[in-house]
Amino acid sequence: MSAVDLDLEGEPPLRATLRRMRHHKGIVFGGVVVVIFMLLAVFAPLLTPYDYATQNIANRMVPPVWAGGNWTHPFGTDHLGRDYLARLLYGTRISVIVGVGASTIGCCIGVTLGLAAGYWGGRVDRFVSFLLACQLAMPTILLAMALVFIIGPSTLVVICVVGVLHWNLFLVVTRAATMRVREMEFVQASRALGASPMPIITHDVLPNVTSHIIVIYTFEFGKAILAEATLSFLGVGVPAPAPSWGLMIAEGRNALFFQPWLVIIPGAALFLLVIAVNLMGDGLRDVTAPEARQ
Amino acid sequence: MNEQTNASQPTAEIENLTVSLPVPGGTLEAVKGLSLSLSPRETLGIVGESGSGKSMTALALMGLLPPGARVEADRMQVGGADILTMSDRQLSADIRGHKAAMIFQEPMTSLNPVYSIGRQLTEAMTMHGQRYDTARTRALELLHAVGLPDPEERFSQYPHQFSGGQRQRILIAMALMNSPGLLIADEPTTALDVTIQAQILDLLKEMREKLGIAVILITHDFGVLSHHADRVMVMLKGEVIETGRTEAVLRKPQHEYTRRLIDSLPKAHSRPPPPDGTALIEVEQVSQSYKFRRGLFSPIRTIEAVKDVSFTLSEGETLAFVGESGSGKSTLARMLLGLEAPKAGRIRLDGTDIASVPDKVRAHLLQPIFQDPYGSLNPRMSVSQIIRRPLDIHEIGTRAERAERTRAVMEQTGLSPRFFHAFPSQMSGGQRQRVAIARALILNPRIIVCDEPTSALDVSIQAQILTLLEGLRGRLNLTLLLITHDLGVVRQMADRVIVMQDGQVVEAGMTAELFAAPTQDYTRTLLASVSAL
Amino acid sequence: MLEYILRRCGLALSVGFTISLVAFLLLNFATDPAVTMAGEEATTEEIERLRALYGFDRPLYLQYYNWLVSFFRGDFGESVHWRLPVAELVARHFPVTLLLAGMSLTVTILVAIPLGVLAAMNPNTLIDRIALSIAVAAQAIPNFWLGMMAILLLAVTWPIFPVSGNNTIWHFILPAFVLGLSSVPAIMRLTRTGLLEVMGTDYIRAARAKGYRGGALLFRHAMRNALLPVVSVLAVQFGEKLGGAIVTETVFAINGIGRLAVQSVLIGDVPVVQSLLFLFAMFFVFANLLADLLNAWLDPRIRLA
Amino acid sequence: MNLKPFLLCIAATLIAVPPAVADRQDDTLVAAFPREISTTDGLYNTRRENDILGLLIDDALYYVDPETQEPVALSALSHEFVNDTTLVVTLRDDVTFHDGSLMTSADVVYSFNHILDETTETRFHARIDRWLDSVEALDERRVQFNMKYPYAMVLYDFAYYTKIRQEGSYEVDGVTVPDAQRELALGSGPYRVIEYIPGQQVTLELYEGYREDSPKAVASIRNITIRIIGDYATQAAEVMAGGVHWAFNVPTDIAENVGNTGRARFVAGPSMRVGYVALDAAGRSDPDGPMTDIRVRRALNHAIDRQAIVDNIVRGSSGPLSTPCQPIQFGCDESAAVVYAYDPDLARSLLAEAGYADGFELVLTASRDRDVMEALVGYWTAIGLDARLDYLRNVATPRNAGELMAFYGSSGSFSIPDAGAIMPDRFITDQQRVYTGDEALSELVASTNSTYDQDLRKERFREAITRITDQAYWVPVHRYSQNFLLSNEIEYVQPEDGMPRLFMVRWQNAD
Repeated sequence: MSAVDLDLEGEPPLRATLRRMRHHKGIVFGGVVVVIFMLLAVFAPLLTPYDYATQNIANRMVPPVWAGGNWTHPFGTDHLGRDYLARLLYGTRISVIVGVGASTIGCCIGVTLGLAAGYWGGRVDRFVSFLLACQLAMPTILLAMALVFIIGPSTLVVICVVGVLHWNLFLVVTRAATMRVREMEFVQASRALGASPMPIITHDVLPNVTSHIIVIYTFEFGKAILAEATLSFLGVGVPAPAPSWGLMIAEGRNALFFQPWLVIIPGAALFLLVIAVNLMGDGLRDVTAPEARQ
Repeated sequence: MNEQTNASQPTAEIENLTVSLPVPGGTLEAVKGLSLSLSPRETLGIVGESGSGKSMTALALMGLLPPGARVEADRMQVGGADILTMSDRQLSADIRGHKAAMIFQEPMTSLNPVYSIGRQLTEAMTMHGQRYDTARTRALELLHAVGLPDPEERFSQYPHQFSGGQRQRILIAMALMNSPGLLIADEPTTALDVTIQAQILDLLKEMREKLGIAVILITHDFGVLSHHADRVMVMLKGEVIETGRTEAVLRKPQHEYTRRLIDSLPKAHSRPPPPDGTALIEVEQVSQSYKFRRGLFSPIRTIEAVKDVSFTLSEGETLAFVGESGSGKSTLARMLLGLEAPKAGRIRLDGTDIASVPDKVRAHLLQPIFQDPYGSLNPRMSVSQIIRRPLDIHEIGTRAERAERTRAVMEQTGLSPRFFHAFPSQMSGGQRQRVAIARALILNPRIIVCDEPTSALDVSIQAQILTLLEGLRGRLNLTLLLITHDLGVVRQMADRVIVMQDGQVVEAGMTAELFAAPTQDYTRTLLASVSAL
Repeated sequence: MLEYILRRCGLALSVGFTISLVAFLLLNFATDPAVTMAGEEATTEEIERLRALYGFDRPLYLQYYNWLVSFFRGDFGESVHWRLPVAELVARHFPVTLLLAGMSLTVTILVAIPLGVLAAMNPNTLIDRIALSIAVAAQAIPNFWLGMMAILLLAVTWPIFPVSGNNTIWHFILPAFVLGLSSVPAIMRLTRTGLLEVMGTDYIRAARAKGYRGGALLFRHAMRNALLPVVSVLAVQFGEKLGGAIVTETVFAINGIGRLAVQSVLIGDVPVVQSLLFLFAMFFVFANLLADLLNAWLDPRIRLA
Repeated sequence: MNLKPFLLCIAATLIAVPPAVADRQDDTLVAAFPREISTTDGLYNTRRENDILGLLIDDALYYVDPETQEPVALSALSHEFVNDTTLVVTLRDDVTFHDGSLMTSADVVYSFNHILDETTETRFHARIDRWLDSVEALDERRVQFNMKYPYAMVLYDFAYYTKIRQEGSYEVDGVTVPDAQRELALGSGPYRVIEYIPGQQVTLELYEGYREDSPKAVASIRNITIRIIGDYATQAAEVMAGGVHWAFNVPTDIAENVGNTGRARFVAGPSMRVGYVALDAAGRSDPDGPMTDIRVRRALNHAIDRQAIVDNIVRGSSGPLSTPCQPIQFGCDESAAVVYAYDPDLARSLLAEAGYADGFELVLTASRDRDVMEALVGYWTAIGLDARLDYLRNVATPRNAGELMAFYGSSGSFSIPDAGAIMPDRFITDQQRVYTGDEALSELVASTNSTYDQDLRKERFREAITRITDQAYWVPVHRYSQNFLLSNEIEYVQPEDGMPRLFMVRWQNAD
């Protein structure tokens, strides 16, 4: 149908995007929750007098406040009498660090390969596509388990393994966007100007695929958090006594039917953080989509 | 099935139609107080630029407006049925495809790719309870009538197995399945190659006469209307500004805007032939072919995009390449711009083989202007950054000098300084094309390669851009290489023309001579298909 | 078409080959299979004996060659822990997982596609928002946690379903639901956007101009186009169910291939892990292959290209 | 898309598989085992799961009476010491294997020779080979055991460290195959194996040819299904939901909670099992490792509050441990042990004295009792160590390879009420699991079983206990509680020695 030609008062793309972000409920909600989690992670020592690893086995399985506990331990204590709130707060650090670390590694791998494949095409593209086919076929969880098991469990290993196994979306999206941008006439104009590939990639291509990368980064951030929790749950993730949420769920599993909060609290935290991150991702996609469409 | 309309009654009638659409921050009146009346066998042309409300009017008649649109009218009937009071179900059962049918701009995408054309044709009847055999007979009859070869054999084929022109024929046949009284054709030829355009318009005319239907022809191209419409209605921003017999409107436009529309159609120019300059570009027997795969796993095919093309471009002249899509003219441009290397033959730029001309030297010699003003500007950069970019890449001048030069070029191309920090998304199509021209000019190249410089723009804007180019050519003594499918543009701008088809040169000559006396059949078809005024 | 199939099979094979190499190298570099194999209470001599017996002292490429050759003969080696041929272990565990995967895919289809269609038919309404919320939530719920909550609520608090195991079909319902839900967001979104996109196409507008509307328009014109990509993604999701089964089977104590994988990793049963890595990958590759072929068959543009 | 065939398939499966619920109606007892049974042949696995299974399917020469905890004849009729090192055992004439064939002295000789042959890789080789020189058949019913030295535990060893197999059981085509009895061990006990699904379940059926005057003839339930359920939460859920009748070794927290619901009973039974952390005093993992320093080992002992662990985590019938054996065992004299009181300050100063004031990285490797492990790690962290838990499924491999600096172990002594059932296995250095590097101790411990003089044995045990605890080779942690979850449908009384005898389970109110 014929477009409605509105002479809207124009504004620069970045400002327009920011304005749209401010008005997007998902982004605002997700952003606020994520920021709160980040603050909790950073200021954990100020928010609770307890240490996440200090046990007090005389004071085990204290229920949280709403289940008949007391304010000394608002979220209760676990099977070793460790303050659950403290573990939850310090656990945020692990989730956020793993999320940032793993998705950054994945981003670097995927975007590099994607830019190369999309820009040069041909053999490079075929090679990268083959890599992608192999990566997609890899049973991620199994491979991650095997790798962590072989190398030995630690937070760093988990970050690296999860990162190294989660770059396919970055690659696919960057590659597709690069291919599209590459064929656009401003890139051809730059090539006709005699610009060499690197300046074209950094000046013309990258700025136009950044929004896609940011969207994927958000989603992968959430996925990495879940992957870490899953690995920790299976016993090949962050080692005890670190307060990984996945590990907390695994440790609370024995008490699932009787002290369900031990499982519900870290699960809910995980759920809330990931859903907030995903809402931001969805929102960012909505917000950046109009430009992508042009 | 549906009773024949009374001869005395108009086929379609609208009185005082207003369509409002919800837009962010309010509503937009897409059509304001429009009235029209259409008799059988009559063709009404509605002309206007994008956003003028012409398509909305058609969709309102079909009851196909986008959700949320509000329709108000004193009266609106098609074939005697009052559309205003009908429910969507009734509209479906009685109007759409029955009393009124519609064909659209894009024949390539208007057929469902996963169903055979036979099914798509017959279902227009079978969905309303007709027998399949009856529908099939009717469909074959119509396919014959619209001139599709071997309808019986091709009946069970899929849309992708037909060419664009053929698909538009199929769509016309489909529209006529239930013998509607009114056929609305929304830009039916815009997406087609020029030689096909004429055939489709003629087919519409033939069908109208044979079947006695009324036609509403919606277009942005006055040229299309001159031969095919009885009456013309000119729309601007939702309002009808002029209406009347076609000849009358064309000869004596009443409204300022109509006059501008008609004037903006390219005219033959009367430029003295340029003096014989030195040869800037020499192309000798250049060929180019591509190997490609449709999908990752389709077989490899070879396409010969350019075959044995030779020509010379002399300083100061304007040479136009004309041809339909796929004729190889854009590939030629890409090779000249150094975006790809020819498979065979030689290209010399200013006497040097192009392969040994360094990229940056070549850039000083020739610069491109592209078709799409949306795609040719980096949306993440401001206007000044875009225009300055060539200087940045070539590392010419200081920051201040670059800014100075940018402002100068902007002024030259008629861009207001207030755009200096604007982004492309904040500008109109014409303004963007000016930015693209400014960027091309900032290095002071001797040759500008214009690849379809106006085809993405509205007609009135086209004229402005062409005028700008003409002016710059004179002032800066530019050599232009013009690539276009628009013969009007050629006639206005070019000194010499090369006609291409399937990668080969069909005919070449001085513009005036070639237009006056084409020697090749293809050129003649091409010229004939252009609806001259 | 034939060339297409051959090419596709070729790619599948080369991917499989690469992955087998990765699986082999990874575990042979990282662990000493002889030590693992010798098991508890083994002496150094015994390890050496095993090393010679199984050829672990030969050059790596030769070992790989032998491994690959016997693999294609159906001899996947022998589990160190169970002292059983891996092929037998796989044969014993695979049907369970296949049933779980099949049922969970059914759950996905039954939930995601109707939800996606509903959302697409009512864009930006409450229905749409509810459907999208389900997708967003399902995407963020840790699968193992959902499984535990399901057991807590539906097997213990209200004992409707069995708690664990895989004895009867009823044992599979909760895990299938949990595993199936993980694919719902992708399929639902794809159905929704696919359908929305199709509903905005020229041919749908043309069909509307012909008089189509409502359900007839949806089912006779839009659905097939919209579901074409869904079919291939479903196949991919099916391929990924094996990976998902690792977690689900652990939570529900289902004795399938996923649980076998977890156990084998945790006890360092190298031959099993190696074979499973390869099998999982091949399963995925062939699910994909199947999806491509199915798509080619459903889409005349590819079928008749 | 055509989904019909797929849906039909699912529907067909739904109809084809009837929901089989094992319960009292089928006369099927479902028992849950936490760890998998990797073989039904008890010669090849020494886990408690296999002990329980072995008692069901195998009848050894002797049997430990649940009342008196003294060895009583089972397949044997009687025994007679010809001299200190020669023992003649007379067999019963009515013991049959599950295929109906009679057990003869040839079978017994074959079975013992199988264990004595190192290449057959049985788990009992080291223990039996230590004292048994050779076996010979005197006639159809009489077997003579020629011992290397006087051996006090001989009848207990007959009861638990041997299985009697039919002659030729391990020969397949003339070659000895250790795995020959793995899937369906041919035994002579009250139950026979009818199905074995690795990692999932073992199905047993009452053996009809079982003789009625056997002390194990109390078996009454027709079928026993042993389900492998890896985590206790699931076990608890199954017990509550009625899918499992009998579960053992359930952590007290869970068992107590289930008991409180009334949907099943929690019984804290006695146990012979003790838990300890063995330290790499010999420096096998690192010759200069911190564990080679006795002050460090003592510090680790002082750092933990055993009473708190017992009172808060293990609970049930458990208790703190200071000895390298279970104090109710013969010879396990608590007064001989050096007791390390909970004193973190002392622990810290001991560390400082040893030059580890800033701590060191301590990795505790374990495969069970995660809660207790984490508590230990917590205590050690509290005295300034960088303690970490490495929780593996398979500790044995790295342990035997000498790679660990500290690992958790436990021993149920086969429920034999004699310190001679645990200490030799844990302190004689020919065992790969021993990290003491103390040869003198090794010899001392070896001598505890080589006399029939019980007073002398007691004396030697005292000496060994003092030596072990003084050197702090171990961090003894606690005596176990053996927690059962019993469905309200069954009756089961756990014998005092802590060895679960599943054949003693009866239906509630059964005649």
